[in-house]
Amino acid sequence: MILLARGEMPDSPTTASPEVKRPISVNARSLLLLAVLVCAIPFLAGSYVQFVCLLALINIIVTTGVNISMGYCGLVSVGHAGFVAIGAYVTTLLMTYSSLSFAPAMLCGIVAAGIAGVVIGLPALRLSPLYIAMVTFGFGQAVNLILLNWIEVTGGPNGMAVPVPTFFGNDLSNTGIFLMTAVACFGSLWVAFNISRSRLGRAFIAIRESEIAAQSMGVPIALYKTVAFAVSAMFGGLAGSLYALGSGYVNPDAFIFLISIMYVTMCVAGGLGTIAGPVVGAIILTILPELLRPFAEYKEFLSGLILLGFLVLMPRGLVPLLTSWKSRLMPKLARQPAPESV
Amino acid sequence: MLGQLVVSSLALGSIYALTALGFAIIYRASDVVNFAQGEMMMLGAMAALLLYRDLHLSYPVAFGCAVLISMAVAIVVERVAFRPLLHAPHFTVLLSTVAIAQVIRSGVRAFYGQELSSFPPAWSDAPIEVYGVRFTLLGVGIIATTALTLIIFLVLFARTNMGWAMRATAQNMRGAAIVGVSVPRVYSQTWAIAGGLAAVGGILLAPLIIITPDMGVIGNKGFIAAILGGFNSLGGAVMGGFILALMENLIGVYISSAFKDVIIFGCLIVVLLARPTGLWGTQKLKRV
Amino acid sequence: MSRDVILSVMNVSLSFGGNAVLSNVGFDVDRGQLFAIIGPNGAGKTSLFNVLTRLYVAQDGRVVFDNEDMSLLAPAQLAGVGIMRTFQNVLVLKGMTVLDNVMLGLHSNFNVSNVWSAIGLWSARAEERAMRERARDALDIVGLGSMAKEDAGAVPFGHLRLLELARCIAGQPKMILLDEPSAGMTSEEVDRLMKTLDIIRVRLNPTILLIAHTMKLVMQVSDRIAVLDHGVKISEGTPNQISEDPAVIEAYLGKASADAST
Amino acid sequence: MLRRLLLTAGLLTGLGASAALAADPGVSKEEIKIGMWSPLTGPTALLGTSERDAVEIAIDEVNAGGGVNGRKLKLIVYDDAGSPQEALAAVRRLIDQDGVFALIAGSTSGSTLPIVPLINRAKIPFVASISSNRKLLDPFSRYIFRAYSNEVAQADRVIEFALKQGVKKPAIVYTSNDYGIGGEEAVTHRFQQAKVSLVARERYNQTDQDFSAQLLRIKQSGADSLFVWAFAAESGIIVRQAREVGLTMPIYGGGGTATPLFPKAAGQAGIGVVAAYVAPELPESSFKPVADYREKLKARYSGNPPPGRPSEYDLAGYGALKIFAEGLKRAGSEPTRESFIAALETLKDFNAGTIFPVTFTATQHEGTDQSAMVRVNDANHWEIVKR
Repeated sequence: MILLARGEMPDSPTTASPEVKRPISVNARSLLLLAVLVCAIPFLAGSYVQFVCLLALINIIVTTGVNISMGYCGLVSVGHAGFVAIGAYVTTLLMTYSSLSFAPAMLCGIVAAGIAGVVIGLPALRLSPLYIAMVTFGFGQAVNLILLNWIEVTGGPNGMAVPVPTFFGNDLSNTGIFLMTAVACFGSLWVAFNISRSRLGRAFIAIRESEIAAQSMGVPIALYKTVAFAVSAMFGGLAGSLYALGSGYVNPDAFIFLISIMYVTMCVAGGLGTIAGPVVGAIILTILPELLRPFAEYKEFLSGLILLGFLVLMPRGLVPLLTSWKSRLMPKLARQPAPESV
Repeated sequence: MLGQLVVSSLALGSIYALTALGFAIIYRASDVVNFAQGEMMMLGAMAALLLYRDLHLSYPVAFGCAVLISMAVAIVVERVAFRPLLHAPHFTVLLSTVAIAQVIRSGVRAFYGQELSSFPPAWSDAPIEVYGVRFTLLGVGIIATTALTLIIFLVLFARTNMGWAMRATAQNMRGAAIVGVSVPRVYSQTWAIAGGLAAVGGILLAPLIIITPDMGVIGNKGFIAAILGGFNSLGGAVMGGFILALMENLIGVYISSAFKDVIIFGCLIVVLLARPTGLWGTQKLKRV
Repeated sequence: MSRDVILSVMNVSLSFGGNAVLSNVGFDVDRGQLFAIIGPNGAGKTSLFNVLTRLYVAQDGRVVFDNEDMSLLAPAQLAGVGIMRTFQNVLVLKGMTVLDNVMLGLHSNFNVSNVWSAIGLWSARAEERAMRERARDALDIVGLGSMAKEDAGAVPFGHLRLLELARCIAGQPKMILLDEPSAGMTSEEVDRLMKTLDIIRVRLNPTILLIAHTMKLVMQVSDRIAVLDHGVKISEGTPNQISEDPAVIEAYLGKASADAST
Repeated sequence: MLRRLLLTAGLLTGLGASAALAADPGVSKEEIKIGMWSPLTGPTALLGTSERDAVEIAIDEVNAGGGVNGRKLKLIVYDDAGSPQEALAAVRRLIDQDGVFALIAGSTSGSTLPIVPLINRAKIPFVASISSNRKLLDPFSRYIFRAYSNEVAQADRVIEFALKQGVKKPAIVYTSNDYGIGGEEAVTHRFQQAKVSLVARERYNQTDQDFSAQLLRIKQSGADSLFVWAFAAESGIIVRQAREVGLTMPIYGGGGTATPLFPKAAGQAGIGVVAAYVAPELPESSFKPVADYREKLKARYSGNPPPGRPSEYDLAGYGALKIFAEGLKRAGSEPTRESFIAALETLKDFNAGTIFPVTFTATQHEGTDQSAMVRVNDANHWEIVKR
């Protein structure tokens, strides 16, 4: 498990929060404990809870990716399920039709999604944010239609079964897939955290806030927008390949527009532009439908209301709200000198 | 054959044009892409169905009332989903229209149930053949009504005081406010007109297809037409509607009907790369 | 005596759809010099800056910086060759802390690639820490050291220009372009700005191009001044020469007072 | 805030640890738990809600008659809204959390095929009654039984009829969904057996509203007959637009076309259209079991059932539960999943009333290959075409 250096792991800056936001002093110990606990889930929980947790981890990877392009760089992506689909299908196709084992197949899935991210990013370089939304919207639809109609290769609407991944000969059990997903999820968060604390993250935020200022500080706008798209697409590809392995079956219905909107809802509800925001959003909005399952008639209605409610009432999302409450509720504690930052 | 394709694309083209126009006027006035445009069409069609088929009102009366209902809903949507987010980043508003679309769709489905119903056509749909090209009175009726609607809109937009205020706000919100234009009122008028256009499109579309809570998906076509034609040019958006319908027919027949949407998306990307503002759109100069 | 010229602007002309904004403006600036550009509103000062920073492309004329033709550079490459600028309408980035704003100024000074910093390689984190120190020094120079952790949105208006200044000097640039840094400042703040500029010139010895309206500031800190009026350079010289030059007075105060002063 | 992650993760593990590990889950002294997942929301909600109502009505009937060997049947239903991701989560919850004994009905093929690996791994019996896709039992799975004929059987019946009527150059229009694709494969396969090849194959996407392009290509191909494999609503539009474009040849439809909505959607253009139909009797027929079901459905909705109901999915769901109950009865007083499967495989021409009699053997789990045919009469209503 990746050990964080001792010291504070403050959230990256939130979007335009007027009042002072103390970084939350979360030391590595509690993070380590969390990691161990997540990895214990497959041994404690039944296959249903394990599958829901797996979905949550996969959604965290996607929302962390969406957060990089949308939360930091301000590039709206309402077609992210397209990247997830590419990751899932490329991995499945390679594992089925070629002798590649799951690891290289996953890698190709991630790279393919990244390439798609760059291609979709191209028009975005010269267009206003609204056009980017349109391009990503069109991209999501196009990927779904291609998967639906390229029957000879993708099996069309019936989809494809994913061959069981083998790890040095013996089959990779559900637990193995779960642990791999957990490692991938923590790895993604680690990379996202590093990006947010590095010049890459600052350049992204600069592009979002004012392209002219960013450019005059030496940030090549076109290149960094493409990087933002590619990175968030690769996160999507990684999540897609893990979804393929985890669920054992892929078909186009799992990557429709509604799913892209759900990813965005998770980011907005959790808190765009923070590290923990998309995580909290992904967990809540993966578990909520499961808890609401018995009265499902209203699920679509409820998820629409949730997105609208957050957008209008809490645009900055849960995490920034809780951090500001926390700093207001416990002024003494929050003011104690945090150890020198990482 | 080609003649038949062109003629048969006119009816659907005019419906795409109405939707695209609805997108374009909201975008021009407030830089917002209204993803709930399709759902407003669906509401218009549902209201007309209720009035015309169930309450047996005459077609024009049902048509008018349904348009008014949709305009009212559009004003409410503007008030709930758009006004509070006036100063929020673009994508927040865009997402709120998506959320509203989802709420409307699932709300109507919960109320309306699973039933799929057909809308009795106002004009006969018996095919007529002239010089080897077949069309129906229904098609002619749709094109005529669309033309009438566009003319009314043009008069409203160009000649009246409200139209002037809308154009002023589109150019520069603060400038318009300074000279006394009540910008919030302009926004609700703009959304009301967009709602009205959507309703007209929805009601004209209804006899061609089956009315379900999910028929709002046609809004996506209007969206693509608006991008193709040029989002901030009203004439462009209307033209975009007809071009898209024609392209769908041509690609559908001569290339492949299954992949026609994918090919159209490809053309869209090429158009955006060549002219980032669509065929007739104009670039807003960004001042440093 | 041979002049160590770092920047030479040779008859630059710029016009927007017919109306001429700049017409063959030319001047040379020595290394380490504070060169002010003044003139009434609409004289084309900011447009000149935008040409120098490649935001506008001049119709003709050449600009050579550190004997390298500027027309080869894209706007984003200027920071790399050591040219930083501030903006008339202060482009400080909300959503980032004050310290992060300044570290953005150091963007081109990083040499560990983004890939390693994304993975969290030790060398990348060490460089991040070093850069953090340089940013803190820059903040201390402008006196905003205590606000490092604050969000840029919370910085009072008066200090925003100082923050932009800190952002420029953090990377020890060769040349800084200051676009009306004293606009909207009280006289104490102007004094503080002058002191800060002196410290910067002593510590970093950058070449500075300054656009300003505050005559007190211009006359005291500038080594040389050029005066623009309606896009034409009507005069250039030391602060004393400029203050007596009738052409300058006429441009500023109108015909009558120019005669009165001779 | 990361501490909050700690709490939510802890909650999850606690939830999971309670999964009971009984010998054969779902069977207790007084009840047997049955699991079902289907589209109760979304565009295909008509299928899901029809099946759920039918299965619940059948269960009430069985429980009223004393249940099966003294045990009441208890149904647990989850909505999958037509999404495979939801379906996977729902079925895992049924097997793992609710510990159901067996599964029934299922969802559309799109949300049923992904569940097959799960069913095989959990070794849990499943009596399917919505998905008509051939791949559900190809490759064969001893845990899955289908209560009515699959798409291949439906296609055969219609094509035999068309061949008898002298069809030489058929064309097909079909949706790019699991139903359409399956239909196209079955139709092409059956025609090849009869040495007849399709002159035009036109596929469309569910978001399409206008079919003039596809229909014009078919007109050009000189086809002498048109097969439509789409759900009722779209079939109606296609048939009407076909007449508009000047196609006057006979039109045949798959099982999805034969619902009350088609005649309304097609209008006059629909008259004479022949389609495959999965049940022996139409939902509005006076045949006793169907009429009884209609009354029970009216009672369930206190007088006015939802429009378009009962549909043939009602009949299929009712029949499937009757087959399920019969299998349980034959499995004796201490049913296990294995004994239940063996009992189902002893069913021979078992008549569940609303659907064709089913026969299962150890190697054949397709309940029947019989399928009826219906034609739109001059009064614009479906009527059964007698053999």
